[in-house]
Amino acid sequence: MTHTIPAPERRHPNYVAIWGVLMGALILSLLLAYLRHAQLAALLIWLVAIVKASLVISFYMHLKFEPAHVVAIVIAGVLALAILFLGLFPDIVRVYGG
Amino acid sequence: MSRAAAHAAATRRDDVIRSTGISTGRLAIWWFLGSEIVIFGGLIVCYVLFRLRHPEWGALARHTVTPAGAFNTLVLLTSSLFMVLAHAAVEHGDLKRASRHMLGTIALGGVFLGVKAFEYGHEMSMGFTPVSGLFWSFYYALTGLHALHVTGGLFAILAVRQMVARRSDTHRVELVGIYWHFVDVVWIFLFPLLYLSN
Amino acid sequence: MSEANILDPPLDPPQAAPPTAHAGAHDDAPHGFWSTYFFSTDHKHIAKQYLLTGLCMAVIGGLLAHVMRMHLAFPDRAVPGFGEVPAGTYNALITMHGTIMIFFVAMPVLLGGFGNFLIPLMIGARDMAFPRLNMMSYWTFLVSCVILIGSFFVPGGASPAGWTAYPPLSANVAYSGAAWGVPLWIAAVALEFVAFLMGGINFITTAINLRAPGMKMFDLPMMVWMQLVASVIFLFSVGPLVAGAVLLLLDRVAGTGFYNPGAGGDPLLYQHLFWFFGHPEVYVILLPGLGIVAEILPVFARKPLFGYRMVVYATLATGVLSFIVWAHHQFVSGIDPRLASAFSITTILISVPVAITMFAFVATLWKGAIELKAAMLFAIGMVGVFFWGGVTGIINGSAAADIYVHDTYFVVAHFHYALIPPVFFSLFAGIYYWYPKMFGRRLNETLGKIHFWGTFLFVNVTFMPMFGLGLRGYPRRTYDPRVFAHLGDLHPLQLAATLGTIGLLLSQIPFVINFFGSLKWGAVAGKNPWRANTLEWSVPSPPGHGNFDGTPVVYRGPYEYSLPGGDADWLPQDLAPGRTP
Amino acid sequence: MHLMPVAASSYAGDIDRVMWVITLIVGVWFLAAEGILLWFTFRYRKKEGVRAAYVPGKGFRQTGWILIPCVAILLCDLAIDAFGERVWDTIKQKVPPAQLQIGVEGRQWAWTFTHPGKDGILGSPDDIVIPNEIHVPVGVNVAFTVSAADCLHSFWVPELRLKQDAVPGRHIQGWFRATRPGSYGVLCAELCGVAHGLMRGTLYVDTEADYERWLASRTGVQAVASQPAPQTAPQTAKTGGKS
Ligand code: HEA
Ligand code: HEA
Ligand code: CUA
Ligand SMILES: [Cu+2]
Repeated sequence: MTHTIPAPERRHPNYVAIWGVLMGALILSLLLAYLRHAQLAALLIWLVAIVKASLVISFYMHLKFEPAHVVAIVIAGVLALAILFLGLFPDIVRVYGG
Repeated sequence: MSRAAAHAAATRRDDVIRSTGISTGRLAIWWFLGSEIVIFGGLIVCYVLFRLRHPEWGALARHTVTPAGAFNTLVLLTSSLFMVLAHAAVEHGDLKRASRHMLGTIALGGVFLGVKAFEYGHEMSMGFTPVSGLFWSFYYALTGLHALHVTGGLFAILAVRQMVARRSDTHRVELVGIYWHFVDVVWIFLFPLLYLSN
Repeated sequence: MSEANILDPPLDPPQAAPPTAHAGAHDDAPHGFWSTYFFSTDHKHIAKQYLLTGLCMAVIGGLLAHVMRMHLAFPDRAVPGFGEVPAGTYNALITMHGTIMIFFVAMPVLLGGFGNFLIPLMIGARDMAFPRLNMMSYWTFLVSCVILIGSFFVPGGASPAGWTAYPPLSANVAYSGAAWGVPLWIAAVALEFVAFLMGGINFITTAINLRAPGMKMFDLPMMVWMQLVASVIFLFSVGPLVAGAVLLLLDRVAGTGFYNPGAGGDPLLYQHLFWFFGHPEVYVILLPGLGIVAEILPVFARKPLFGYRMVVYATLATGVLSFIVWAHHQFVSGIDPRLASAFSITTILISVPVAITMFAFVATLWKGAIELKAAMLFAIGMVGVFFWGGVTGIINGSAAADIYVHDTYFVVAHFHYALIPPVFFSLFAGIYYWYPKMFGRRLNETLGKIHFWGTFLFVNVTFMPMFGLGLRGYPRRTYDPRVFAHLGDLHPLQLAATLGTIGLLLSQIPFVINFFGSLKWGAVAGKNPWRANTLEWSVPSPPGHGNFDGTPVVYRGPYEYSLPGGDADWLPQDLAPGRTP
Repeated sequence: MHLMPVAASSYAGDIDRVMWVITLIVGVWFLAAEGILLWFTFRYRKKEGVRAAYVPGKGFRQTGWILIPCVAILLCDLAIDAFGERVWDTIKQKVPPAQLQIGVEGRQWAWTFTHPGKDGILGSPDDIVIPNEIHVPVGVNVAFTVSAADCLHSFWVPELRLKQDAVPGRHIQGWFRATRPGSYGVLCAELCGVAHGLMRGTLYVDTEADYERWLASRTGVQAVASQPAPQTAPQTAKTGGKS
């Protein structure tokens, strides 16, 4: 089940272009910080961060080119964190009997 | 090469694509990152929860040096670019260029740590130590853990660069790269959480 | 490539292995004594190192339990061979007993020992995917053992904060008095986690990527599935606790206040982080235990494992569910009552997938040709005893009932009935079954049967009375039984449990004799003494370095016993079609 | 000797009932499972010339033998959930109007109980603060607030089937209505250090008359004096962060 021929060369997207986008996103998030509406700003900044992260993950880390069961690892990890967050929210944020 | 020897080789060397569509080395890195995601993520979740519990922390977050943080984001993203270019170079068989790019990554990683050290010094001088309030405890815990990962990554890249110089195990450039990008991703989240939100 | 590939790798055309086959193995074959017995990267050696270390820790943990029991039965007398047991010492004893048994016996033996030994052999690999990482895992683990045991001898003694190490008690030296014990405890447990993270990543990648040609995921022996799922559960649940442990250490040594309400922190945070890992952890222990049973039952009943795929899916379901039940340890800890209701429901629902697995095991015996060898006795015993632990878990699981039983001996009884089946019954079953493969010799059956009946009897004599203690309201972690006279005279129950413990310890003597004696005098075991199908039995006992000459090719599932037609009642996984064993 | 201590609170009976109902339901399954296990083990021992049947358990016709019972188990689970949930609600959610307020504070290693004085108001100068002693009239809805001065403790009265952890930084509400006059032990059910095992007080459930008498005897007594000084109170452990 192992071909010893070295890894067939995977597609290499234009990394520099992606870097440009990331820089743009960085500047954007810096500008967003000056928004009047705090909640909105936080939300947008968070969204930008997610975009940045997914760019790095899917292209720099090549997750885009990996089989589904590898993508599942990341999804599972994030799911576990979501569960943790939901489980702790009622006790840490809305302290019952605080 | 006999199938047995191939199989034997496979258990020792990772530069083979398996029928599962991924080399064992890359698979291992991803599972390793799976564990890292829940370690860092767990800490971040705790911080976010307390952040929601203590709105007043917004004021404290102002004392972090946003420009420095932003600059460090730039530095780390760029170092990632160099890293992935090094990987591409390896796959095009240009090891010289690969190790040049890796040198860039290492240099930028060093810059990142330098800036971080400066920030720590600055904040301490303003009296914000790890024990002056929960926000700062979290700030130092998160950035400190991250800085440790950066340092570890730097050493790993140095080691791999030696291998590249020896033209051996060049596939590890990609592996160490994936790890480095992960450290980058963590910072992408830490930056808004600790510097921007107020 | 797509998801499908992980399920069925293409079956390469089988090749007779050329004579030069294991040439590949020679260059990393062991040189000399040290590289063989200490710094070996051979998964079989590492497995034995893990197994023996775990067994030695089991002896320590067992003796600690013995001291606890003696003290509880005779509170006003010194424990023979140990001396007085003051309150502080008692708390250190339970803490170390619990910590050792869970982290330093159950995991090293079930995962480090059996997992390391069996995964490569069962999937037809020459070794783990990362042999050196594997060795590092063991040595990290050994260091953590040394730190933990060392913490007995530091000023202030070992940690008295319970194996759960709840802050503020654990976070503040002024409360517990153990100046060194607690930090060392945290360090030891954290290192242990690191060791098993290395191991886990190794297990997972090996089981996924190093399968022999033709071995689809659904051809994996159940043991490999269970090890795989256990490793995944561990990997995803331990992270937050690693973070939590770091915070605890910082609170303890750097004076931060993550768990200190005075500084805006919250003790409940730690409880959540601990149990987010702590509950999945019990399945990390249970699943490999079930895996061992799943390997043994078919062999000694000469029947396929009933509903292989069903059991796999049930196991996966158990793994997923185990992530959404953790707060059942905190029903009365001051968490939001609505949260408690939700967790109570999920907790009780987990009985369904577990029941599917257990019932499938029972069904495997139906119309079998059962041979009650020692291994089989322990395997069946595991199923029988675990039912106790399981159903009493349901009583704890109901938030209302838990108000009463929480932190009483009812819980202590529950978890010993849940833990001892996978940790002792499965361990012993596995040793009686794989000892021939590990050491090339067979264990003595008669001693084995004595060992089983003694263990089985005295486990119940020890822990059954604890249900009674709990129902009467006797709280756990209390060192002086006399202060609860008003609960009625519970001394007879305490005494019974203690006598049971003594019996239990004595019952292990035949095993220890058998274990070491058979190394020398045991009957030489052939390749396949049990006429079993899985790949580890297709190689010499003990297997040579590199396990297989050439690469085995897998043609079928692991449990093809008593197929109609043909007079052999077993069909090895790697037997070419048309041939007979 | 009874299996459990006497049930001395309004909801003690409910909790016991939950336990027995669950025991009954799972008990049936337990006995069935163990019975079948033993029966198979002895019935299907290896006999000369008798070959095991090949039953892989593929397809629903075979797995049904497991899956259908497990559907039944699912139903049992839901029944248990529903039954327990009702009791949990009456104890934790549907708190009845309180006729008496009590303060419960755990510290290493004693309980401090604060009773309202004659004025019936907690936190007023005539509060009655006593270590390890709590007095309530029988048949009265008592609302209590549990807090902790140093580390975790757990306020537990087995006869009342009442248990509530005391968490530093939290003031956790609870309630009970004692139904039988008498004195009951108050234990600590959360490991809290060396003397955890000795940390206990007494709950006196008095008749209305006795309670009034006790109240009268206590008024004017300088209670605070009898308050135990905490053995160890490190600065880092100020409670009330989020109170
Ligand atoms: C291997 C270890 C193991 C296993 C497998 C389990 C399995 C279960 N445990 Fe246990 N548990 C522990 C180890 C384990 N536990 C430990 C160590 C503690 C104490 C920690 C501490 O505080 O120190 C603990 C504590 C503990 C608590 C907290 C008690 C308290 O502190 O107040 C609870 C509460 O819900 C609980 C529930 C359960 C449940 C519902 C299961 C279920 O998985 C059981 C499912 C199995 C069955 C149900 C049996 C098979 C099914 C049938 C026979 C069919 C009939 C069943 C029904 C109709 C429901 N456990
Ligand atoms: C796997 C887990 C495990 C195991 C096996 C055991 C085994 C035993 N435990 Fe366990 N116990 C716990 C996990 C475990 N315990 C935990 C987690 C706690 C909670 C701690 C806390 O509250 O913080 C606890 C708490 C606990 C208490 C409650 C203390 C208290 O709350 O005050 C008691 C009291 O009786 C007790 C007794 C026993 C006894 C008598 C055994 C006996 O079964 C022990 C018998 C020992 C042996 C049989 C040793 C056998 C040796 C071998 C088999 C090796 C052979 C050697 C070679 C071949 C080299 N334990
Ligand atoms: Cu207070 Cu235990
Ligand atoms: Cu649990």
